[in-house]
Amino acid sequence: MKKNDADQLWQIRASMVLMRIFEEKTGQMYGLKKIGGFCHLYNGQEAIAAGFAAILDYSKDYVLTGYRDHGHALAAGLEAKTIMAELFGKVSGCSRGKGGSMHLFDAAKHFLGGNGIVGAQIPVATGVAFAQKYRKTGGITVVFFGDGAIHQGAFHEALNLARIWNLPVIFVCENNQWGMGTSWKRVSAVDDFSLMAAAYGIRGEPVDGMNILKVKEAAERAANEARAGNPVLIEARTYRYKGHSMSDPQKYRTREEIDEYKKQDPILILDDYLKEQAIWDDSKAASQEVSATAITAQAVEFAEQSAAPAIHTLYEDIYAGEPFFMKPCLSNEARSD
Amino acid sequence: MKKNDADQLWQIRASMVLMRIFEEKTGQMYGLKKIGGFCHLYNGQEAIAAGFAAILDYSKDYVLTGYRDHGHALAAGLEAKTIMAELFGKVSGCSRGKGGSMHLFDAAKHFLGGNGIVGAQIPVATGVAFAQKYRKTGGITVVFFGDGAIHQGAFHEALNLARIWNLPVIFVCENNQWGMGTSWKRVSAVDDFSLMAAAYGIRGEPVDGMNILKVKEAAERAANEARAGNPVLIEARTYRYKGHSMSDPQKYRTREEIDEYKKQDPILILDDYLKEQAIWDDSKAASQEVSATAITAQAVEFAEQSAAPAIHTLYEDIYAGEPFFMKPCLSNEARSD
Amino acid sequence: MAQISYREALNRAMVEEMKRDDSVVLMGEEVAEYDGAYKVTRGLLEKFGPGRVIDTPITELGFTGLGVGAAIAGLRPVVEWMTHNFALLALDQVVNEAAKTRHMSGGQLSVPIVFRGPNGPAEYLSSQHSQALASYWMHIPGLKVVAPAFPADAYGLLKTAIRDNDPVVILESEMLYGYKAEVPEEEFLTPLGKANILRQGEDISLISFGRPVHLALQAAVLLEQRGVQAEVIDLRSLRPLDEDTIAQSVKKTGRAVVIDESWPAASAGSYIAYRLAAECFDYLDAPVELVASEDVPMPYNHALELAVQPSVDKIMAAARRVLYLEAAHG
Amino acid sequence: MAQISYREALNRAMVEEMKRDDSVVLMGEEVAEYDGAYKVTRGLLEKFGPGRVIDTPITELGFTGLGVGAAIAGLRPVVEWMTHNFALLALDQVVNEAAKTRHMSGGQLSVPIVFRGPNGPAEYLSSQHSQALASYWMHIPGLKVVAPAFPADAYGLLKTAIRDNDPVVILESEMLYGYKAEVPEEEFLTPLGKANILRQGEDISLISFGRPVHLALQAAVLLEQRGVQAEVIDLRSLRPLDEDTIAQSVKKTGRAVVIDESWPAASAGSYIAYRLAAECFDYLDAPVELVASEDVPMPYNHALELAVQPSVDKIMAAARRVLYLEAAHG
Ligand SMILES: Cc1ncc(C[n+]2csc(CCOP(=O)(O)OP(=O)(O)O)c2C)c(N)n1
Ligand SMILES: Cc1ncc(C[n+]2csc(CCOP(=O)(O)OP(=O)(O)O)c2C)c(N)n1
Ligand SMILES: [Mg+2]
Ligand SMILES: [Mg+2]
Repeated sequence: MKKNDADQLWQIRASMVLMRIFEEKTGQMYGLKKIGGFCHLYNGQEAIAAGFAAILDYSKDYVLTGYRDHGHALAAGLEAKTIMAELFGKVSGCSRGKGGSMHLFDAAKHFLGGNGIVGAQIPVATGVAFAQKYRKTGGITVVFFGDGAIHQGAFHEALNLARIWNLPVIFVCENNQWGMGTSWKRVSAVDDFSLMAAAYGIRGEPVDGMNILKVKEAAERAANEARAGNPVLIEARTYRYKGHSMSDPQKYRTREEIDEYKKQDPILILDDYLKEQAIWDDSKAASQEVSATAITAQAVEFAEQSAAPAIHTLYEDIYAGEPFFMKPCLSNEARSD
Repeated sequence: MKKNDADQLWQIRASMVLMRIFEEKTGQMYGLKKIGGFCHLYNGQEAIAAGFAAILDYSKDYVLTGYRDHGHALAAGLEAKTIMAELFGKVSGCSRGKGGSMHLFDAAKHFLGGNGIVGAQIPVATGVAFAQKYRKTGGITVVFFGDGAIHQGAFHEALNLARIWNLPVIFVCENNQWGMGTSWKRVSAVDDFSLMAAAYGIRGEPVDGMNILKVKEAAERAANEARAGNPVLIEARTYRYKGHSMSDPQKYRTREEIDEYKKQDPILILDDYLKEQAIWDDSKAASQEVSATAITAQAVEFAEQSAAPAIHTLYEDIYAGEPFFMKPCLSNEARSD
Repeated sequence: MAQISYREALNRAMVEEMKRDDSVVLMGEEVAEYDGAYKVTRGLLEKFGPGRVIDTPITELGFTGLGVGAAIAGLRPVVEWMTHNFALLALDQVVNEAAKTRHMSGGQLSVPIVFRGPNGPAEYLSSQHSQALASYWMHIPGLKVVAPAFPADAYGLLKTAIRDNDPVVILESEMLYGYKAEVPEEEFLTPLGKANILRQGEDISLISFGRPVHLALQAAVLLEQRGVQAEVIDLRSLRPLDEDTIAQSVKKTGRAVVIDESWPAASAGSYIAYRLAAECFDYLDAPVELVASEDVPMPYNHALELAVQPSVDKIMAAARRVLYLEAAHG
Repeated sequence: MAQISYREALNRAMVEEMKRDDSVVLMGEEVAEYDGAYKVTRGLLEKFGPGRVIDTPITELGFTGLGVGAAIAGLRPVVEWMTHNFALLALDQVVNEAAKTRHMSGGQLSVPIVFRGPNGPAEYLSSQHSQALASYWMHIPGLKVVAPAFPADAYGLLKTAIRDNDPVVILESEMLYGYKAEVPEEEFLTPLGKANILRQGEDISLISFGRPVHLALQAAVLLEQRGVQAEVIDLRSLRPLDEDTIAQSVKKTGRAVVIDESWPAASAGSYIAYRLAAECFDYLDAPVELVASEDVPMPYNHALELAVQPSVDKIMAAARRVLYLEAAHG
């Protein structure tokens, strides 16, 4: 293996380890009530975000996803501390404490967010790709969504639009096999989502979403096609280790099922591959864990110490110019606190 | 050919002839401003409504369609006069003058309407089929929609639901090749809509919608499957002779194109077949035309002479029980006229 | 009388109605095997089986429309929207099909369907998940719209809604699901369109529906401490609206505060305030005040999201204004 | 000054803005090859080509969302809804994406998009095609909403909307497309949020937006014949709302009629009437009257559909009530 390739794999590993450790910490912080509301962890699915991030050119490419967005935000290069601060609802958060877990954003990093409406990001992402094509930027847009989202009309309408206008977009269904407490098989008429691509004359490809190498290959293929104006649908089969959100008692599945999937953990699979390729390095691996733990700890520290947004900021970020409010509204006290 | 079969074909012919003559008259009445608003004629597509009507059991089966609904209403057995009266906005109309051209209804005849929102009837029809299955009536529901409607999310969501719950419903796309001024090919990623069925694990079948015999066969096959809980998607390829609605200048297509299709006119095709089978009868054919013309003339007469709805009826048919109105509302004068 | 939660009250209503009438079916996301995202439908699958308690895919437009069709064909579906926020995707089927089918068919068809689920803000959910959408439903002729604030009303209104032959939208509140209060053990129905005077008073009328009713009650206690007798009215129903009850109250008190957690413009609350201003014109001693949510999308940060919503403080401030009391007194 | 139609004015605005800024693109059903269902986009395809003037499939949710994404990525899409009725299918993308993206992203992203198309009743279209939906848009923070009644405003507001960095919803009227009036030949912009006093008067304020403005003007003529001087105000913009202008007028006249072709409950009109009742409390000589559509789905029959809508007669009746004139005088 070339040195460059090996380095890249180690980088990918670092990124996946950071996602994993960041999410574990997020879970703890939720338990401590530092974080509230719906909080959807990415554990188990790391290979998908990491695999695509590895092949994207963030100078011109864009990423959008749903509410399970911490891993994708990290993969896009958002700093752990601005994410954690957002989860804490702090003004230093990547969305100024306005968005929270489901709405991480970083325009500069071309990460166009989290989205709370299942499937809604799909047409939006298709529009971003429309602008890329219109401007001939050479960029592509990748949009992630779940197995639950694939039945939404928004998905179907968007795929048709992407094909008839030849837009540079990759639709990635992260099939983690559960939409909340519903097994994907119970609500789906087909058992291979990549088949749906045929209804729109686009190529569909199933890929093992636990295997970073396979994800990366599929992502590369898809990106090449998308750059040429051929949208692609990828179904990445994966598994989520945690509950749907923090409040999910998970009665719908067994511990054994989860443990079975953990045997094909995406980090383990990559580690095995690195070993096979004889580029494994115990101390390097350990230092990745240490570093991710430190980054996460610093993120918590940063989030803790950041200021809460001033109350008057609730009147900000709504309009581009002079804001206005339909009356009645809070007395002026709040605006000048 | 058996006498019964021959009789049925002649009946079908009568029904198609009535649709054709009724629509010609409707066009005239529109020109005379007896009818207003959007008015979508069915000329050219008669074989589809007639073919399905021929095989349905209206004691338990249901039909729903879009706004191009005159032909379907006639096929379901609504009297020409109640339809014409509805087009005239009269209280004797099948929807009491409330619905107009796009909203013909006859609950007793199991014709659940016309619908003005492109694609909206598809989930509704799927729900009717749900009730049929729930009540084990043995009935099926047939829902018609255009080539333009097939891209709507409502279509896709409904097909998935129909399959996962095994509902007795037939989805019939009347591909008349134009959605208003848009050629179906320009807005569709595939050139055979029946392919879309595969995304929902249901059977899709393309059929020549100009040929009543082929439509009827396909309808029979589909009905058998639907009665067994297997939804089916039929793409019936057809052509509309008239403008999209009465106000369409039709600059998007040539006279030649229309004339070309008229050579495969559904009534002509049936006539040829009757001749081939040696059951053609000149005088019988002529008398069908005469009878349809008479029925249509009577319908116009009936519509002309029917009363307009009293103004106070605008406050009726909104709620089942005691009506109520959010104020302000028209002074009580109107209610008691 | 047993104390049961708002959630249990809704559940009891569905159990009773499903037992009573086999045309009642329940469908929505996670309503069956998961017992409901907010556990309102707990145990129903077990009691009534998968033919009547049905998990849907995440396709709000599709399953809402399917429910409408099933209702037209004679069933009485109860469609649960996981939250009203997601019902925006299904709006066309409610506004253009459920509400208009009777009318378009000249009175031939009925659409006896119930749409229900939590509406309005919960906590820490940001702007897509914290919207109070009562106004969208109240606007539409052909619908009926109710918003229970108490377990007994949740029970009685849902039962009535299920038996009603028209489409009824029920606005619940996630924040109330755990709220417990007495509900009579014998069966009863609560009529749609009747407001409830929760507290009599001569000095000022506090009028609300859904969750903010509880804020109004708290404000009434504070006002009483200042010697002001507030009449608190829980509308319970928005469409029909019980104008008689509220107009009578305001004609008596001469002062009114309407509290609605919706945004202010083109809202349920502003309509009610307008109607009172018009009907009680000769009786009002001060303008009708409206306490609404701030006219902003809901932020995630908790202090901010609380500042956006109606609060006891805001109601008190409004009450002071209509009573012409100095802020210093409060 | 040339007399041009409302339709031509919209067309001219788009032509100028598309020439000026190549980030402006137009998309919608039938906007290109068919020249628009109502011919508002006539000739644009020819002028700007299929890359910028784009026919969409009939997928309101999909192409509206696509427009939002294109706006986030830097274009300035003008999305034509064939009518606002069909926008109900796209509502989620407007309310949850276009209106909230700036907010959810903490101010990082802009959504400079225009949604436009005819709103409100035309003729003989029955209930699914004859809805006045201004209230749904006015309700939502994050949107701007305008409703031109005249060609010059249609031109000036659309141009401003296209240059605005926020999502703007434009309510046009099919019934006005053919209406001609003078529009200055030199380019101009009309600010969003400024009402227009069309006629000065001391006795009563008639306040409206969109098509019923023309009814208000006719009523003013009839009132003048009876010696009553009506001030007629065309709001032009609903969000922002120019409260100053209307409150000032009503403080002067002491009497107001608001005319809105929407249904009455939770509506634009009832909100405006409420705001006037509150702001002008000490100045009003009579309750603020609201002339709205009847609270019913629109029937097909023409006499019925006319009876449902605001009319000069209804405005006159309302004016007589606020002026305490006997009906016999009218
Ligand atoms: C339109 C809409 N409907 C319902 C919900 C509630 N909801 C949030 S996540 C979810 C399950 C989605 O499952 P899937 O798409 O598989 O994504 P995953 O959570 O597995 O990543 C549901 C039903 C929502 N947020 N938006
Ligand atoms: C949701 C919606 N969008 C747009 C329209 C306007 N519209 C009416 S018919 C039509 C074309 C539909 O074409 P198709 O489905 O092929 O049916 P056809 O008219 O050919 O029978 C359009 C765009 C509508 N009625 N509903
Ligand atoms: Mg999933
Ligand atoms: Mg067609």
